[in-house]
Amino acid sequence: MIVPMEHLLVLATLLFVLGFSCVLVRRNLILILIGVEIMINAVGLVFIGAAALWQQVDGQIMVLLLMAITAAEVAIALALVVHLHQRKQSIDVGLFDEMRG
Amino acid sequence: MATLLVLILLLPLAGGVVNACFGNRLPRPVPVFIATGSVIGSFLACVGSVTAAAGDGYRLTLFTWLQSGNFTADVGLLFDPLAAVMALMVTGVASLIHLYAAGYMEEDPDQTRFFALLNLFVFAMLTIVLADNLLLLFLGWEGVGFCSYGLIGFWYSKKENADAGRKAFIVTRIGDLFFAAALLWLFALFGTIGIEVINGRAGELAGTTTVTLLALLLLLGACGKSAQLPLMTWLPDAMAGPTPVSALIHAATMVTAGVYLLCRLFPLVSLSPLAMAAIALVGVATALYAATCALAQHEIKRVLAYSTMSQVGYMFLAVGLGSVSAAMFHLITHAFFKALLFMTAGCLINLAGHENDIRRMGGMRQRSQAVFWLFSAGLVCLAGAPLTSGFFSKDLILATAFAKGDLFHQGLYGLGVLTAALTSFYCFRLAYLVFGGDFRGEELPHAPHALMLWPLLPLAVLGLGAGLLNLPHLLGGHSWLSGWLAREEDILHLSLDTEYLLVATAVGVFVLGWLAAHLRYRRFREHEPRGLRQFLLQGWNFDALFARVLVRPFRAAGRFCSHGIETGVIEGLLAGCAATCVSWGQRLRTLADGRVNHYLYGLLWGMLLIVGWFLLRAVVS
Amino acid sequence: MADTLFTVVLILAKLALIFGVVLFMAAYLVLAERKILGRMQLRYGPNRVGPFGLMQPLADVIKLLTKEDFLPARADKWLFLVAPGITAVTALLVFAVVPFGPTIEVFGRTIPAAVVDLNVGVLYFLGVSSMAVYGVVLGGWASCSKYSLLGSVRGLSQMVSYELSLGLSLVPVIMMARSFSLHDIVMAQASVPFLLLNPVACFVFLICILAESNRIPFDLPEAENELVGGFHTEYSGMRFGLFFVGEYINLVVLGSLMTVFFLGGWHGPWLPPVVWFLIKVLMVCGLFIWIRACLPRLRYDQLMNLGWKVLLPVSLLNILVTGAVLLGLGL
Amino acid sequence: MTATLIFYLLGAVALVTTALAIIQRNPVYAVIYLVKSIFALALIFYLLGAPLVAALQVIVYAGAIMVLFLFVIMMLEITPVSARKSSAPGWLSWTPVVLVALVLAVMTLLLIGLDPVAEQGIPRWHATPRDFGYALFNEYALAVKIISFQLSFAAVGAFHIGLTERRRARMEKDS
Repeated sequence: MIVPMEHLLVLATLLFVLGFSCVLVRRNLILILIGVEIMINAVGLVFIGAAALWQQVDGQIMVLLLMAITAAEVAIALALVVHLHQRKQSIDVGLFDEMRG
Repeated sequence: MATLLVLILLLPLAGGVVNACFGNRLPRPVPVFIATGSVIGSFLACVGSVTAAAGDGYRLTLFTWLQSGNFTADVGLLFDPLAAVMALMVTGVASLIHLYAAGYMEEDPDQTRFFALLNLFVFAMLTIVLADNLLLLFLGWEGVGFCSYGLIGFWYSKKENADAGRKAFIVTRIGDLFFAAALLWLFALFGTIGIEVINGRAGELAGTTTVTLLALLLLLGACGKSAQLPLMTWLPDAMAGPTPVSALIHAATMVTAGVYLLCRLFPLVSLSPLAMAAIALVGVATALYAATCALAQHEIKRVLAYSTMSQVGYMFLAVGLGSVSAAMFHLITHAFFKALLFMTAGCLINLAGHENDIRRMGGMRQRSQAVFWLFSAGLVCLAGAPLTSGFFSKDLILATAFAKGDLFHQGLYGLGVLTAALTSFYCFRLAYLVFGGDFRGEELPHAPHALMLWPLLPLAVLGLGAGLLNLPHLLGGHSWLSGWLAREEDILHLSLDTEYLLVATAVGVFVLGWLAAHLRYRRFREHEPRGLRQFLLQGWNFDALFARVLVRPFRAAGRFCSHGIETGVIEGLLAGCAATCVSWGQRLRTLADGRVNHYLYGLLWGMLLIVGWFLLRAVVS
Repeated sequence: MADTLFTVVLILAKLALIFGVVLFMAAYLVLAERKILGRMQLRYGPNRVGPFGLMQPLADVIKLLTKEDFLPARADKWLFLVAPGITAVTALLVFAVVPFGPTIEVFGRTIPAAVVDLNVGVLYFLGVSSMAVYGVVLGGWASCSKYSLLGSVRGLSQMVSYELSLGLSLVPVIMMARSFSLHDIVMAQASVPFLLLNPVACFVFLICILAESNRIPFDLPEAENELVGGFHTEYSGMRFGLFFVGEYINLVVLGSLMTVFFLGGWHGPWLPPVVWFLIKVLMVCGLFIWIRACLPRLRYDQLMNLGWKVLLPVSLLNILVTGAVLLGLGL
Repeated sequence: MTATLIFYLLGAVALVTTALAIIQRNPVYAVIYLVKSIFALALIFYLLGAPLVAALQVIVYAGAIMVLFLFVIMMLEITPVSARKSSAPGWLSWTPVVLVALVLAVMTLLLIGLDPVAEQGIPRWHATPRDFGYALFNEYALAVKIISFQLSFAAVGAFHIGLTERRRARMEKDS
């Protein structure tokens, strides 16, 4: 017994909130993506903790799948960042508001 | 026998369809031959099959037309004595009119269409006559309405003609509505629309209000087709059509369809004394009304149109009096002499140089003796000169009314006699104005085609001699028509004195009318139509009355619906909704400001709300 | 308690040993490379300090230590200072799992001849070696110089491209050894080294570690004649020395990994295992130096094409073939 | 005992480095701090009995994804100077975040209080790569396939997005 599950959950929650607030507050596209990564990591932490709690390997597999998805997401997202930078010479997310109502 | 019966219907249909589809590609006289030949063939088939109708008649079910639940409509033919007489008359007169039309329409560029419609009309009329159920009858009913519309407005490039066609169509449609209502009600009551079944089971309804209402609905339907009060305004205008059309449709056949319908359903209709009285009253009122109108008309065909209305009124009177054979007798004789009159009028118009107005005619006898004699033959029949068919048929109706004996029927009789006197008067007015004196017009005469004269001869003979069909006992006859129709109860058994008195009255009013006309119209005097004259000329101003009472409120309602409700309420509502949506959309679009983190805030608070809700529930429980 | 203490002491002892050996080897590899290159180019190479120039590494160290530690004006100070360390440290860290001999019995307990014998040793190697790129990248970026930045970007893309093939080329090895542990992998090659069993994987691995070590023909990040030294253009003194030493430590590390994965590790007749291990590592290092002397530098697009269009498909195919063969043999 | 201590130590490190990562102006620093955070997390994974995932965490996140981030940052030359101009989150913009964090924290505590399972500790246990592999390729074979498809789609998508107009035109001409 390493640590109570709730402590792990609190840690994961705090990490998630940090990532989420990064996404909410930052205007730099790259930093927003970093926030997304942080959130995904926090979720992975919960999965690993659950896997350890139930002594089932499934949670770890979920983390692996999560990593693969993240890799795909990052590939696309960074390609988009490059593309957007080519268009506006900036990656300030506030500049890309053509979709506003 | 079945083949012949089917041929009666099929030949005009085939002729019409062939002419409608291929007529314009055929060489000029061929469509005419097809049309005329098909109708003559239909007539011959009628003659050939007439023996089958004796007694109970002949039934033939061709195929099932509609089937839905317990509703079944067959295409079935009922060839009973009534239908046989009617079919013979229709095909016979139609054959002669087709021959006449072949001459009359010779130079018309559109004659293919004309003959196609004419053939289709004959087919539709025969459908009415031969149908064994009400729905098929209704189909024919609408068919004649459509063909009549097409033929009245045949020269549609002139607005008056097209308007007249529309008017006829719309006014008769009002009557059709009532007929359709009656049809549906009958189906609801009896679960069938077979004419014989309905007639057979009509007794179940005796004495109820239902039967009165049904009879009145049927009366209104018949009124529409037969141009009786109050749905009569279309008939004078329908004279805008070609003369053969006026002769065929608006004298001999279609306008009598209402009478035929009432005769067809007589067992049902006769169950309600009130409805019978209403029919008689409508009939005599129309007869009187039309006769007064005919007094003042200037156009030869309008005079005849009003006289038609008047004579159909007599037929209604006969039905209302309960004498089917009298009605059918007058129907047949009237068909002969009125067709004759119309067609001769067509010849006269040609002779006067395409002039309709009798004030510009006169001296026509010098122009054509043959036309003079033919027209005179028709006129004496119409006027009820003794020993002509019109005399016998009209006298039979009046005698039937008189024979009823009570005050109401005596009153009807009195009005009938008055109408007869007026009829005689306007007939001779017409004769004096057309034939007397010198020609008052300017146009050069246009000699009628030979084909326009020869078919009139048999009609003249029939018109003068058709009285033999139902010659009363007084004159040694045996009331053959009543016997054939199995309506022995229609044969009058009056004392000899009374009969003589009635005949004398009839002869008397005829002579009276003649004398009055002789005095008034021996010499032509031009009068400005004013006052009563104008009132009568306009048909008692019924058109204006209808326009004021019906059309204008209807227009106002329509305008209210289109401007007030459609534009104001509905479009206002819709536009209001749309405007509200747009303004809300404009307000809401500020929410979508293209800032990712703002969207994320929305996502977050939504998620928190949901989680909070579940938490709250968990905490509370 | 004594047990734990013993383990810690042992680990520290092994660490010290490995540090010493590896640093020594790195220092003399520099000399060896210069000598060999010189001979190959018909020169003498360094031969002034000490007999046959054997004191040359010491002299170099003294020179680098006494040189001015120059900091570019607009450089990112903190990263600029840290970056060289990353390179050297990651290279050394990999050595923690490399077994240089069979387990030995000391005082009645079994001691693996590696700092730790992780059961995911291969993954550890991959993880740590993927960190090595941070030294190059951050160093170049922190210099705030165009040449350095270009060198960093080149290093990055090269690393990303080749790391994939590197990992995939090890998958057949893991499949054949049925373990992630380096010790088990070596044990699996007791009879036949994997070089002979799976030469394709060995070849791909060789090319990939060449790229990892940023050596010719894959030395685009430094490329003296186009980028004036690439990522370490702005470095001088001991920090440059760290980069320099890191590169040679890396050489040794990659050589030993090559030995572990494909050359049968310490296995060999007659001689003691550690000696065999050293011989094999030195042979690989010699091969590297030989390659450097012989091959020209690749162009950037050639490098990328080779990585993505040749090595990646080949290694993937190799995994399939190996798996099929293993299945077919019923292993 | 030691493991518990290490866990809290690593957790603190992860939190601090992550917090530092998100407040950096310079994305390169953010990436570096995040790498540290990822290392800490990987070690926590290792402690929680997932050595394989821990290694993969380092290889994939620190070794590949973060490197990609650095690559893009450097390729676009988002220097600290230009970054300073564009992104400077004022103190005011953090207030809703703090609010959200508070609400979330309260909720988490509530949830933990409600959940009986949370009281249990996490037992010492560790999954061997063999267990992991068996489960992955037996129970989750379909998921693996789907993820593979997704990766190839992502590759194609990234390739397409990355095409410049000139290259696109050239490719169309070639084909």
